[in-house]
Amino acid sequence: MHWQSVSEFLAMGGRGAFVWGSYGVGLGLIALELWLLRRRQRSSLRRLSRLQQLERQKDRP
Amino acid sequence: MNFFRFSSPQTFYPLAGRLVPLFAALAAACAVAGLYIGFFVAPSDAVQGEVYRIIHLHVAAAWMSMFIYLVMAFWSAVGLGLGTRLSFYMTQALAPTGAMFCFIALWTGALWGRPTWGAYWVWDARLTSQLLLLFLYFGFIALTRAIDDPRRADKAGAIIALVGAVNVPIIYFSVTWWNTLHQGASVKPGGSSMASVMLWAMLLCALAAWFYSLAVSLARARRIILERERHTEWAAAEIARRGAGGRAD
Amino acid sequence: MTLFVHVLLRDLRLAWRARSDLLVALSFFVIVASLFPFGVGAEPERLRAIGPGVVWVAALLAALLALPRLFEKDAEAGVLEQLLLSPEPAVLWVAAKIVAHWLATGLPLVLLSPLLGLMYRLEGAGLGVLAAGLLLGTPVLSLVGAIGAALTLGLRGAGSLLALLVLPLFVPVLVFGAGAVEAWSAGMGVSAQFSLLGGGLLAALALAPFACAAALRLAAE
Amino acid sequence: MTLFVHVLLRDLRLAWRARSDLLVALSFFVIVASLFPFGVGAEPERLRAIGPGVVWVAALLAALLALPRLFEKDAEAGVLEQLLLSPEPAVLWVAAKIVAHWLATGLPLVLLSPLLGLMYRLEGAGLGVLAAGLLLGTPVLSLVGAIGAALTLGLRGAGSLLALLVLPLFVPVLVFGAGAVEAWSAGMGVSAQFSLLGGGLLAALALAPFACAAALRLAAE
Amino acid sequence: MLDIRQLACQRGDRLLFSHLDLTVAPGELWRIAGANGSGKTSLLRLLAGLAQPAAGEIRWRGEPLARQREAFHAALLYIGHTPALHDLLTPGENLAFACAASGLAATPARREAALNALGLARQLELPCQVLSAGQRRRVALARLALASQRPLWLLDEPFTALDVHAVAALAAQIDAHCAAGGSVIFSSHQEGGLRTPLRVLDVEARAR
Amino acid sequence: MLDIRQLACQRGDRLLFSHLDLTVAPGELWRIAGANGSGKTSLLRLLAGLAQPAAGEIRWRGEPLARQREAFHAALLYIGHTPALHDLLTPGENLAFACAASGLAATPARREAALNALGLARQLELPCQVLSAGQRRRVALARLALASQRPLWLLDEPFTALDVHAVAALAAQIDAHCAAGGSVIFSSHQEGGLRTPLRVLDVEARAR
Ligand code: HEM
Ligand SMILES: Nc1ncnc2c1ncn2[C@@H]1O[C@H](COP(=O)(O)OP(=O)(O)OP(=O)(O)O)[C@@H](O)[C@H]1O
Ligand SMILES: Nc1ncnc2c1ncn2[C@@H]1O[C@H](COP(=O)(O)OP(=O)(O)OP(=O)(O)O)[C@@H](O)[C@H]1O
Ligand SMILES: [Mg+2]
Ligand SMILES: [Mg+2]
Repeated sequence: MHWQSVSEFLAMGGRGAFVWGSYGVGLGLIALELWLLRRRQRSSLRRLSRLQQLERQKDRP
Repeated sequence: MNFFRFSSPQTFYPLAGRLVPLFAALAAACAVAGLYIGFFVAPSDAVQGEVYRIIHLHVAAAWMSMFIYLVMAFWSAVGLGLGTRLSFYMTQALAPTGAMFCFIALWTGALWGRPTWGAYWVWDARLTSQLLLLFLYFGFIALTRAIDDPRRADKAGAIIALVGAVNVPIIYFSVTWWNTLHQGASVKPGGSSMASVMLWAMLLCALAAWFYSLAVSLARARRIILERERHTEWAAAEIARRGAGGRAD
Repeated sequence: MTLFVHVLLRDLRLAWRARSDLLVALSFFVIVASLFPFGVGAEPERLRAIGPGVVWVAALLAALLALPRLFEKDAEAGVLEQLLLSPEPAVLWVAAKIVAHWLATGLPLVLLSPLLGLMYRLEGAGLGVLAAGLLLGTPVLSLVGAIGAALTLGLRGAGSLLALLVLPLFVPVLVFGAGAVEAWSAGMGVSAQFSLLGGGLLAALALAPFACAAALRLAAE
Repeated sequence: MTLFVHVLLRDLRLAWRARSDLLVALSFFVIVASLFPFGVGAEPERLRAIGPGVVWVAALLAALLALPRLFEKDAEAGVLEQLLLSPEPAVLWVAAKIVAHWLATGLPLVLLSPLLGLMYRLEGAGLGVLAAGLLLGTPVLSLVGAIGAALTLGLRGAGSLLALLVLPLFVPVLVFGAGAVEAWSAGMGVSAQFSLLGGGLLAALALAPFACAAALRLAAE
Repeated sequence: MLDIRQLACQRGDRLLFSHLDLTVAPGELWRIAGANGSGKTSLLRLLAGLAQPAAGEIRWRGEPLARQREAFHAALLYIGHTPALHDLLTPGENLAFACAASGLAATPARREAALNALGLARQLELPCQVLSAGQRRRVALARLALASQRPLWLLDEPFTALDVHAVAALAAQIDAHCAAGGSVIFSSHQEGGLRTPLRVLDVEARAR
Repeated sequence: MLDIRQLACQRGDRLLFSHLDLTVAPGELWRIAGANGSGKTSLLRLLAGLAQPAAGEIRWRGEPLARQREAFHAALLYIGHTPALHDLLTPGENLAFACAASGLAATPARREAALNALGLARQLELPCQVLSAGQRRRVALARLALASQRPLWLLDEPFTALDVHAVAALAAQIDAHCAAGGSVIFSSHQEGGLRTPLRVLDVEARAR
């Protein structure tokens, strides 16, 4: 193992802000994309099935 | 094998549904392995110290951002040439992910540049062309969102993706030339030869990004397909099935 | 072919009838270029260094500003529908509209540019290089810009969407155009830049009208 | 007073509904600012010198580009006529429209400016001075620009005529705004520039809505 | 209520009409007639105070218009040639805004009822951009149902683009307004199916 | 001549009509009827080839439209909702351009005669901007007089904004065209004073 301690790992040789700033924002964006994707998927499905029901109701009478 | 069979949304939809979890799992595995090697196995760099570890995310994102634009251009050409709707759906499903990777490449590059070059931003040719690529992505997304009629959005997006793709190499070469014309060899990314562990970590991360893009774009394409094909019988049945359960798998 | 001529003449006549516009677009060009000394200070050395770049950026923005009007009025009035229903091929009149647009908005910029070059202390043949570069470059801006104008026709916020779409594509023109003047100032040859600009112009001439016609067909749907 | 709120909310809702516009206007700001290095070359020293000027000019052009839309859609649709027939005084809703316009187009520029400053190698408090100057200056651009937008409403070539009318009026704002950053870089105080900008803002706030309302009344006739 | 004396209207070089006199009493229904281009729209804009006459005077309740702009506008409902809708807003939002602009107080429920009554129930969520010509016109006319308190209605070609049902409904609405003591002045090329006694003002006859 | 099979039209989420069949023979006069928003304008745009159908096919002289765009457009005259005029051009210039665009050959004298016949003699020198609604419409309709050779006319609400004389003149023109073997398809809310036997296509009946 390359690191002696957790704090050394976090410090990244004094450049922690840059390294973790990169990974934090990068992985954060990926998480955000996944969350948005899931939310869009849900809301889209809800909208589609509501529309479908509306159209069925119209066809019936 | 019949190419056109899979170009029909109806056959593509369930196939994509089966592929999404597979690619997602592969992406996660590659990412974990790559980051582990990158952070715990690879030694620190002789010149840059620890900060070089940004490279794994940076290069993976930079490669993906360029590759995705090419794929979008490819699907656009197919769509305009053969009139397959699915190609347009794929183009639109890819764009947000490409833009995101493009932004990540810029962001990580900027954060890397500060400790190594002493500035967040220099007007280097590669950096600049990456910035312009981000604008091309934004343009594509803004254009397709601004058009309400989906069929017009499809084709307009395809036209701008192709025009942009023709211009990407032109932009790249012109800014390279512009830059070297003025100030000779400026600071260039890379340069130090890489240890093979680092290379492994980098490749694994790039692979992770690749599988991630596949999974996300297929999932997005599935949603687009349902929205756009909802008047067809199979899609209506699918909506009824999933809508009734209230589950979005 | 007669449709080409008809459309060209009509658009030129319209440009002439709204000729205060022409004056105004030119003034925009001049004003943008003359704003810079206010922003960056007036040291002659600095001005000479940024001169060609500023003139080119001003030309590019002036071209951009004129673009949204290229098809807008016709589309709103329903003239575009009529043109699309014409028995003659669409590239014909699309090309005519682009040519007329360049004659009305691009050419005056070219003619006026030496004046601005003088303001930034460019000299002699340098002014010629600047104008020649613009003569090759501005048609490319009109041609590529027309695609953007057709794609954004009738959309909300079309003007700035258009800017977002086409400005990245204008960058190479800017680089070679401003680069030519700098190369000349540095005592180097300019044939490389000019042949690249010329090549770009030919390529844009061959492709842009088709892309533009396809985009217009979409916009009318 | 309720009309003020109604108009403000409606215009903000419209801006939100066309929010891709916002992204686009911001991109325009960024793109214009990043065009300059292509034109003038990438030497850090030169870039640092022209940085504040470029950011201010870009902000000014972005503000300018958004202006024609301020009353245009309303006038075309006949909404303006309806507002003029309102029993409440016209300055009220005119002010609301201007405030909404600034919130949607000016404020984002202010928030984004430090990023561009970074690209031009400005540092630390210099970025703050740049943003603060824009915070005082962009409302003046919106207020003064609104008069121009009202005066040119419905005229042919309104966009560039507008540019011609208001750009000279924007010059003082540009000079003080960019001047503040330069003064700060040179180690001098910035209070003189800021108090001038602030004074301009107060004067514009007091006068512009009235001028604008009068101009709109004329335009509708 | 509304008194017009020796009114003249000039557009460009051309004097459209002059020496036009008219007195509108409460409950009266006036149709402005005349061939295309004879000046109907121009006259309505003069009456609404959107343009200034070349000669003559318009008085509202005895006072000249110019001196009591706000009081007059609080008594007026003007619906022009174009429907005055913003393309990106839904019918409901457009109507809410139009009410606020003309100072009409109306609850959201009443506004929605007005739109539903005009057969726009299915279009409530759409941006007005995609509505058909007649549907856009209906959104503009929905204001009438909320403006029964306004003593004067000025309507420029209210029947265009409407289908037969909508024309009948609008005619009934105008009749009801007149019956309740309001005055309506409208321009139109057709007589329409109105039951209130119709007074016709022919601008063409006043042309020089 | 024109054959429509199982045509469907979709706008946004909404299927306006489907399974629409129609055959138009030479000399026939068709009126498209239907309430506001039922899809008349949308149908006419489909027939003109300006929009693509969601399903079904349109054939012109036995061939699908898409395969003979130019031949079809050379046989067609389409006049839409809006008059398609440029605000800064005079009526004469607008008409000349419209003729060039739709490939109609006409001498300047014939064009001027067409405008005069529509009562625009006094407006020949004005920019179209200042014309009244009806006058603008007339400039657009002037093309009909020059297009008697075109076998198919598609007219979207041709009678709106016209005064009674103009309506009568237009009806006579349509009758003459049908008598000479041309076909006319128009949308309208009124029956109009046409003498040719009128066939009515009700798009509303085809709605889902
Ligand atoms: C905002 C700033 C930056 C941007 C936009 C950027 C962009 C890119 C792009 C587009 C690539 C892929 C290009 C290719 O593979 O040919 C790349 C690769 C790379 N970048 Fe950056 N970069 C930035 C800053 C940096 C910095 C500061 C460093 C290190 C000092 C760096 C090191 C590298 C390395 C080592 C590679 C891999 C090169 C290779 O595989 O050939 N980058 N970058
Ligand atoms: N600048 C001008 N010079 C000459 N005549 C003008 C000018 N501006 C407008 N006109 C004329 O003024 C008249 C305007 O008429 P207006 O719009 O009031 O007619 P209208 O009765 O509403 O007609 P329509 O039935 O067609 O709606 C038109 O005849 C027009 O030609
Ligand atoms: N994006 C959309 N989503 C849902 N419905 C839409 C959309 N776009 C258009 N529509 C509907 O399509 C119809 C368009 O009708 P069209 O303009 O063809 O009507 P029309 O018969 O010509 O009516 P009018 O008599 O009013 O002119 C309208 O009902 C409109 O609401
Ligand atoms: Mg009128
Ligand atoms: Mg219609």
